[in-house]
Amino acid sequence: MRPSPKQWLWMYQTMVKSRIFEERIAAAYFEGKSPVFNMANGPIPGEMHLSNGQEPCAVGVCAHLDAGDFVTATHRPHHIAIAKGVDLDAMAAEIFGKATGLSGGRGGHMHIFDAAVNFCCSGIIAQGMGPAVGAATAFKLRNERRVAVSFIGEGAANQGAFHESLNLAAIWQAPVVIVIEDNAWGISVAKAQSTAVPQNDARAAAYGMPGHRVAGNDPEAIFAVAGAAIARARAGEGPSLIEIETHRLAGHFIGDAEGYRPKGEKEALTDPIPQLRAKLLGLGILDPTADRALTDEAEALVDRAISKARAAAYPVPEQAYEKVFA
Amino acid sequence: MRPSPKQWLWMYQTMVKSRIFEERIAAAYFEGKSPVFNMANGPIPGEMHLSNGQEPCAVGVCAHLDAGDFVTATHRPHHIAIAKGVDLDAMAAEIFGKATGLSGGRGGHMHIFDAAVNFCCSGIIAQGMGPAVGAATAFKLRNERRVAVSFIGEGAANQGAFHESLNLAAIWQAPVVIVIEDNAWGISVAKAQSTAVPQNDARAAAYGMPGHRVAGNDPEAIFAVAGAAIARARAGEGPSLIEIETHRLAGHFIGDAEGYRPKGEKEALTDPIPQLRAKLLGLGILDPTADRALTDEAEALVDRAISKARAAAYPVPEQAYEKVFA
Amino acid sequence: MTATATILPNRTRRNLTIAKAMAEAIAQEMRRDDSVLVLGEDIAALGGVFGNTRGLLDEFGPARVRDTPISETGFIGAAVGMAAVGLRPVVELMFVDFFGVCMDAIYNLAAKNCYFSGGQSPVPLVLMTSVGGGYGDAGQHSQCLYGTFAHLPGMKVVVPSNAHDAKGLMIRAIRDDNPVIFMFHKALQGMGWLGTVQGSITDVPEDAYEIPFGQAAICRAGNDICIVSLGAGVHLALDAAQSLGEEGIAAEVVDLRTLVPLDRATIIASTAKTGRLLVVDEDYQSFGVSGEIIASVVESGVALKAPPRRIAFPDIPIPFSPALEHPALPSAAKIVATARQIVRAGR
Amino acid sequence: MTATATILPNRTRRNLTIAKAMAEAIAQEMRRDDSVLVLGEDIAALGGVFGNTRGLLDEFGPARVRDTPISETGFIGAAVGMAAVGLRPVVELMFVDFFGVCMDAIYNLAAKNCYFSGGQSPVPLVLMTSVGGGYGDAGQHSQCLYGTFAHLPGMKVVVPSNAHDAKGLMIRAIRDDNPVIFMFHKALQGMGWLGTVQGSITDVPEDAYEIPFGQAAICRAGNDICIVSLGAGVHLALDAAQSLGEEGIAAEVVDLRTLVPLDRATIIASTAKTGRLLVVDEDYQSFGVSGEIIASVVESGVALKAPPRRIAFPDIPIPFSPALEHPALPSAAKIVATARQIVRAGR
Ligand SMILES: Cc1ncc(C[n+]2csc(CCOP(=O)(O)OP(=O)(O)O)c2C)c(N)n1
Ligand SMILES: Cc1ncc(C[n+]2csc(CCOP(=O)(O)OP(=O)(O)O)c2C)c(N)n1
Ligand SMILES: [Mg+2]
Ligand SMILES: [Mg+2]
Repeated sequence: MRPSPKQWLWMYQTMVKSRIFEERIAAAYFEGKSPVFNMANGPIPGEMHLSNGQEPCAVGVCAHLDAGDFVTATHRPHHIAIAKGVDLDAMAAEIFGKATGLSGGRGGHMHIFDAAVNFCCSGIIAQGMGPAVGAATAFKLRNERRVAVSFIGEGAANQGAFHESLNLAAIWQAPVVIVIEDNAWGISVAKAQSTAVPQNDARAAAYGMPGHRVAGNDPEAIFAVAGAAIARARAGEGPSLIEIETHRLAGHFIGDAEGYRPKGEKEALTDPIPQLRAKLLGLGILDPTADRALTDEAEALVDRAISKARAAAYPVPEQAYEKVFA
Repeated sequence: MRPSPKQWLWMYQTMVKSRIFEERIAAAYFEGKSPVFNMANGPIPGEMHLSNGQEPCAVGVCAHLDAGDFVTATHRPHHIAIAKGVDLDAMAAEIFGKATGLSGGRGGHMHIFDAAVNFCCSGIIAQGMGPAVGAATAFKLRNERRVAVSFIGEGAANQGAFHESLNLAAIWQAPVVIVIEDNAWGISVAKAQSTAVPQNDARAAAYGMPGHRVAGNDPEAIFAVAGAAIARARAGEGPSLIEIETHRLAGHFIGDAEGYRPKGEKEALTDPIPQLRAKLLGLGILDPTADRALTDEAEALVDRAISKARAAAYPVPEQAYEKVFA
Repeated sequence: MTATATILPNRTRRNLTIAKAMAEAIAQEMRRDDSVLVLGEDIAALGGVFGNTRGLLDEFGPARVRDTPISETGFIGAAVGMAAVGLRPVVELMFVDFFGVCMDAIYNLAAKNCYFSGGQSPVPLVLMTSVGGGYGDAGQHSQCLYGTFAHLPGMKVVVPSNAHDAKGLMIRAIRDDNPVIFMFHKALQGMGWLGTVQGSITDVPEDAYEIPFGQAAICRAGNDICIVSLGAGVHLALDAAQSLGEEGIAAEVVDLRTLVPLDRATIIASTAKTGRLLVVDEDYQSFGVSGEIIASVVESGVALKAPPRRIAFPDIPIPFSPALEHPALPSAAKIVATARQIVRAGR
Repeated sequence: MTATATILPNRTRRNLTIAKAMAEAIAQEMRRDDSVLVLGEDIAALGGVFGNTRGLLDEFGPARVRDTPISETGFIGAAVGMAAVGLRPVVELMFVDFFGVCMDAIYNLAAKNCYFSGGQSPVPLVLMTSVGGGYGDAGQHSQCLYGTFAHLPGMKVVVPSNAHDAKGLMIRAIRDDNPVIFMFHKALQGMGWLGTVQGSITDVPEDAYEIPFGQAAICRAGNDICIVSLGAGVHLALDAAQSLGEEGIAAEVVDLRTLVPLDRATIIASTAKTGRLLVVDEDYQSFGVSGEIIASVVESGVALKAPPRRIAFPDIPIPFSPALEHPALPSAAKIVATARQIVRAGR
């Protein structure tokens, strides 16, 4: 399975859009945080986990999904949210804590929910896995052809929920795909230090399900492997586990000095966006003019989202008490 | 590795002792519970999980352990406790809720602790796995040749703690052996219904550790496989996972009518004690006189324990407030 | 005598246990609404260790009545995902004591997704779980943990004391668009093997009916002291009130029925009327239900004739031996003695 | 101004943050006692997300300062096993909010093994965990959950408000043969990137010293109202007391320092002296710390001039937006306003 030109362009533009979005978020995040970096200050407080470098995982998988499919993401959700089609304006507003945000400012960057496209995420490691299995089981129960995908980091593969959810997915033969974004680090702990096997696809056998490893942070390979697993799930043939090698180009969160990272390691990482651009230019799927246009369009959408978010009103304090219950 | 005649006799007698112990416990358990079976009544209230049929697991493993080795058992602990050398008198007294019990009556049947022989157990599925890994890690840290063994049921192999503990054991290369007593049932749920793989030894690969399956509830095979795994751990070569096929001859707990169990299944199970007796008689390791003597001795020990327990005083109410903290 | 007495309908009585009332409520809702399903350990063929799902497998089949592996985090998490896409799972956590292996899925996921999503993703989920000791099951199978759940926002907490309420509260819980923790007390469940407090077996109407959340029941009226309790404690309080009545002390007994929402108005009114308050709680004493009720009353400023008191489980793990456990539990005798002291102190 | 003022030694001051004081306490105990070791996520090379294990890896090496996988149930369970065979693990749960994935290992294992074993197997284990919000980290990274831990028996619960206490309480915790939950508030930690309440940075003696558990500190004396708080709330209370003082109201500020054991005697004495009580708690309001303190005081029967009050976090998940979060948090302004009302009401 290879992306069609249209899919290629969507994948590329979505990666660009995600990157620009995060650049804008990062810039806004630093506002009010100098000379002293204090997370509490500025228009975007709290932790901020960027996904630069990991965009291939999001687009390679989400290229096979539509709004009805259910996705759970992690504390590092932007690239996936954007690829899943989450409303960009409302997401930006949420990250800025505004009343117009997806959740009226209640959730913020680690709690992006867009029910219209069945997207959610969580700040707790591996928490989304159970819900993905459950949503998939519901689809199966109702004979719908929808699937669920749960994105997690490689660090999450050592959390108990990983085991319980995969076992459940397997015995229920739920149409769910678990995608591990292996960026080699869980905060400051290297994968080899935390994980008893070099590759987590090996763990699929513990649940009698197919496991795949995709090397090279390569959108094309991700597209192919994810496409097959999702098609399999959609056809009622059961769950799969995919581990994707990817890169954390920024630190764990903004402000992470990454002193724990071996010298040179980070510098050796390649940025997947220029890489894909070169590839598509080479394949003739993209030309510089189209690239400019796609990029400009992405930039315009992001800039609109950010400026609307900035301009929007904050919620009033009383709204904190709403939506605790439905 | 095969048991020496002495080991064979120890294994056989320990199985017999455990069986007689549980027969006495079961008899006492029913006292005061008729005509109406009410768990709250009689000299032994609460749930009572018997291990008849599972004795081979306990003796085949514990034959390789001494008092310094650390064992964690489950809600079904008697056979393992006895094989590990837990003080029988104090254990009986604990089960009867007496002041002379191992824990002064605070723990009861699901909380048998004997620090003198490094034995403990728990009513929470898979809870003992982390402690076993930790104790083993401590031994390694201090360059002691002690090992830890965690017994669990096959149902526990789907609990998150299973995954986390095995991964930890592997990355820390802890001298620990995980022993799964696969009696095919977790209360009323059959293994095939709850577990995505037919055999849990397959899951060892998810932690890069050796996995073994022992069929037939066979003390000799258990002895061999456990012996090798324990020797390996003791030699500093790391953890292993063993799944043993065994049989739950009684229900999940006393009072379980087992209506969920397929007809004939239970009747087809063989009792490992007569089986082993026949084998040892055949091998000439045992003769009827020795058998009588061994059995009588076991019976005498059990009867002493039970009568001492019955005769002992209950704790006074104030003692409930002691030992919350050290 | 109990809450039901006030609403006894004009028809032949039909006495049910709480277990049967719960199973009936679930079955009725499953018939009415295809999206209701049941998950948990041993809830299918066995019908639930505590009987509250008996008969459901036969009627609704294994797709809607699902035995799970011993994977509480997995299946409660899955239930939240089911709820997110339109199902209404009723999930069993066999003993509340096991909450520790799956609390994240309960308090940080089920209870918060509605808020985190700004109301986009409500979580209609019932988590039913057994509570309580007194039958020698020791410290990992006898806790109540009412306060543990009531303290954390985003979930409703229900504790029925009798079959009538259990049915109406269960139906209300299933229809509620929010996570509801339905805590049923083993001593009231009507499983012979656990013994059963007779007062929990009550007349239960056949039809489906709801009991609203946040409305405590006044099970017995009285002017001398307000005794507030929940679950099994209600029956101890009623027994005590009976004895107290014989010595001329008229106790009012309030059955909270739900902890979240908490019907502070009824508690305060009853305390205001009587001028005296005694809370009976089988959960651990400190930092829990009993403290909250006392604080809620005194911060309201009602005039008290004597300091409020509480009888709760002491701050110790629950011991196995009946010789240790029974004296530590609340009892009618303790309630009588304490109520008497309060009434004497506040004359 | 703070607790330390009362014990300022006769030597040059050495101001430390709580993070540094904790790391120093752990290092001193590790030097003294080979059996002490540290486990947790990101506590080795990174020195702890909140800085409280900084320097330990370099001095003690990876065998005694162990980064763990994201397996809280596994490594807390492992720590209990280590403790059972003679080690004294200091374990970090990075944010208290994560307790849900590992509470069984904490409350049903670490906290109960001593009891279940009849004292044969004590569990000398420190679980240090960050608490508190106010910096926009939303509902799964900002909770306090003081009440959640204090409610369940078998563990001691420590909440320091300043570096001096943090060091002495940590040394005491490591030497204690029981599980101690050491809850450090992010706003007091002294990590620049979280901001730092200046009052938490205090003079800290070089030598190892213990602060006993169960002894609240009177940080400021006063005769008009007793304000009880803990952790970051103490500094709000001190600021409020300052303002109240300027308008002629003398507030006494009590810093609980430990919740389990709880120094009820000091709270009751201070309330008896002032006749008025205000509890300030950043944990959820209902069924938690604030209710317990109020109940403990009123059941003691002390005479109050006005109903006790509390300022706590409302019963809602912690919202992300500062526009929602800040107004919901306790503040000095709220304390001043409420204290003023109490004093006026109870004249
Ligand atoms: C249960 C739980 N434990 C710990 C954390 C703290 N934490 C947040 S992100 C993170 C590392 C996650 O690593 P990984 O899964 O590889 O994802 P990545 O950050 O690399 O995308 C940790 C430990 C958490 N959020 N939840
Ligand atoms: C965390 C947890 N979940 C559920 C239970 C209830 N429970 C007790 S025993 C049991 C079945 C255990 O099955 P298995 O592990 O196979 O052990 P067996 O009883 O067969 O020896 C269950 C579900 C429990 N004690 N702890
Ligand atoms: Mg990672
Ligand atoms: Mg089993």
